[in-house]
Amino acid sequence: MIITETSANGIVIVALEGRLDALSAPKLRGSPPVADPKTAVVLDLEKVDFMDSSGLGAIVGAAREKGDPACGIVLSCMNNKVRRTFETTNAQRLFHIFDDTSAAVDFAATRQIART
Amino acid sequence: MIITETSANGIVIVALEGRLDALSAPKLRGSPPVADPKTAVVLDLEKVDFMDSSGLGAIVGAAREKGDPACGIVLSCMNNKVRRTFETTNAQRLFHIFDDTSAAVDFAATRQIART
Amino acid sequence: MSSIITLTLPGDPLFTEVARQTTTSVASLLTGENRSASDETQFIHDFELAISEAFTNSVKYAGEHDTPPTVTLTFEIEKRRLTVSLLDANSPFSIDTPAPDIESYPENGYGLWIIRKVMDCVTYRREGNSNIISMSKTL
Amino acid sequence: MSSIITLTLPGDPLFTEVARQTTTSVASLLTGENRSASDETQFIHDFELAISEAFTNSVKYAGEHDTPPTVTLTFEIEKRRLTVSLLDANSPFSIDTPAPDIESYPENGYGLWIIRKVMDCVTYRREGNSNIISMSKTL
Ligand SMILES: Nc1ncnc2c1ncn2[C@@H]1O[C@H](COP(=O)(O)OP(=O)(O)O)[C@@H](O)[C@H]1O
Ligand SMILES: Nc1ncnc2c1ncn2[C@@H]1O[C@H](COP(=O)(O)OP(=O)(O)O)[C@@H](O)[C@H]1O
Repeated sequence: MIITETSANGIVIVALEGRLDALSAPKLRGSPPVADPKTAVVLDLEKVDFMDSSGLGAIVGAAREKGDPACGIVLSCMNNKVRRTFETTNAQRLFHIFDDTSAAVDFAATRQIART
Repeated sequence: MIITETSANGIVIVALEGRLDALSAPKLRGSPPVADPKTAVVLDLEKVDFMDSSGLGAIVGAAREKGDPACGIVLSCMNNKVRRTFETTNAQRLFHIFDDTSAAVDFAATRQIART
Repeated sequence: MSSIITLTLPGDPLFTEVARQTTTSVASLLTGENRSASDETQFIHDFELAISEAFTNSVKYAGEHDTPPTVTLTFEIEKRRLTVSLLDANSPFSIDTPAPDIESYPENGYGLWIIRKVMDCVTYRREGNSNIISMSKTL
Repeated sequence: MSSIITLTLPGDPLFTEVARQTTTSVASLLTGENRSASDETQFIHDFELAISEAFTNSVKYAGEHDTPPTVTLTFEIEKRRLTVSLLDANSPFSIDTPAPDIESYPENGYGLWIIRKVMDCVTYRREGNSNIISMSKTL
């Protein structure tokens, strides 16, 4: 899996590419913006070819450790395969999910301002 | 494998898509323009994902039965995978090979006029 | 008559991708007979997901052994139905896990739940020192 | 230490694609360590081609039997080298086939020649009633 970090409007965007499974989940979990409880992150899932419960667990677990879980990790560009893993576990209920990354960034930025 | 037949300048273009192997070679071999010894054909190989010796044998065998083998089947748009199968057997020497289909059609049309 | 395929892999997460890709190519053999493309895609993907979960578990719970562990996958194709069984030499376990308590943001405990959700039928049996989990679905 | 994977398939051309895709995913495990992308692609493709030829032969020359024939592929990964062996129960044969006489536009007789051309090393042995052809190549 390739993890690319950029930022927009003061929000870190973490874009994932490839397979998010038991082999790669620890890499995501340990990436600084995901691991840091104080950083709000937009996770761009568009190029995730495959995600199983190890990948899901990494995202959910990282969110739990953020100050405000539902806004600490905001999801964008979920494809059908990724959506299936979220929906079979109801985990989509835990997140704000956007079809495009810029809408996700706008949302995360507004929330961050509201909190400060 | 999907076989699509069109024509241009009186030449039949047979475009292949998918895998050309032992399972699909008989289908190509039996397709009317390829099987008919009197029809000159441009074989567009761009979308062949995979070709082994069963596919190669079908093309070479069909060419042999054409009046003028080297002009009876003209090849276009060979990708690297297909090229490898031709080159390991030297079969590329038997054919006129073009990078684009319209050049292949022009060549085949000229040859056909020369013969009539 | 059914067709049987077996695949034996080292019990190492490096080989999960081989398990998934072989599963994908076997599941693809059932497609192409006038089903909708999206049903077919879902069928293939659900097997890819279930086998990824089951293989990951076999590797994760292998414990300590003298010989390196292996996992054997058996595929059985009967008309429109595919059954994939995984055999490992781990301790026995139960497949009747509870639904994940999602509101507590759990990091684990999703695997068997997902398998049961995306497959039509999941069974478990113990044979000698082996676990065999069988997952089947009809296209 | 080497890793071993085995895959047993019905001896039917329908399963050639499973043989090829499993081969592709196993060969991919050797890539990604600073080789050029085109060398890696060629390595994977050469195995896909060689295994397609060998599997097709195992199926084509299976002859008549009481039980449906099977073909077993064994993959051995040692650092940068992959060896794939195919085992079938056919009559013995020789892998030292002549180069195809291309000018006569032959329809057959390319398979073993291609295998020898695209692999580094090809061996044949007879074990009991089985043929084992082994093909290896280093990336
Ligand atoms: N192949 C296996 N071998 C041994 N134990 C297993 C196996 N698969 C599952 N288990 C047991 O079942 C439990 C539930 O598995 P699962 O639902 O996949 O969640 P998780 O692996 O995240 O705990 C595991 O914690 C483990 O104790
Ligand atoms: N797996 C096999 N079992 C039995 N005979 C085989 C096998 N593979 C190859 N052969 C023999 O070797 C010959 C050469 O094979 P090959 O080079 O692939 O060309 P072709 O199959 O087109 O004749 C075959 O004609 C066959 O007699």
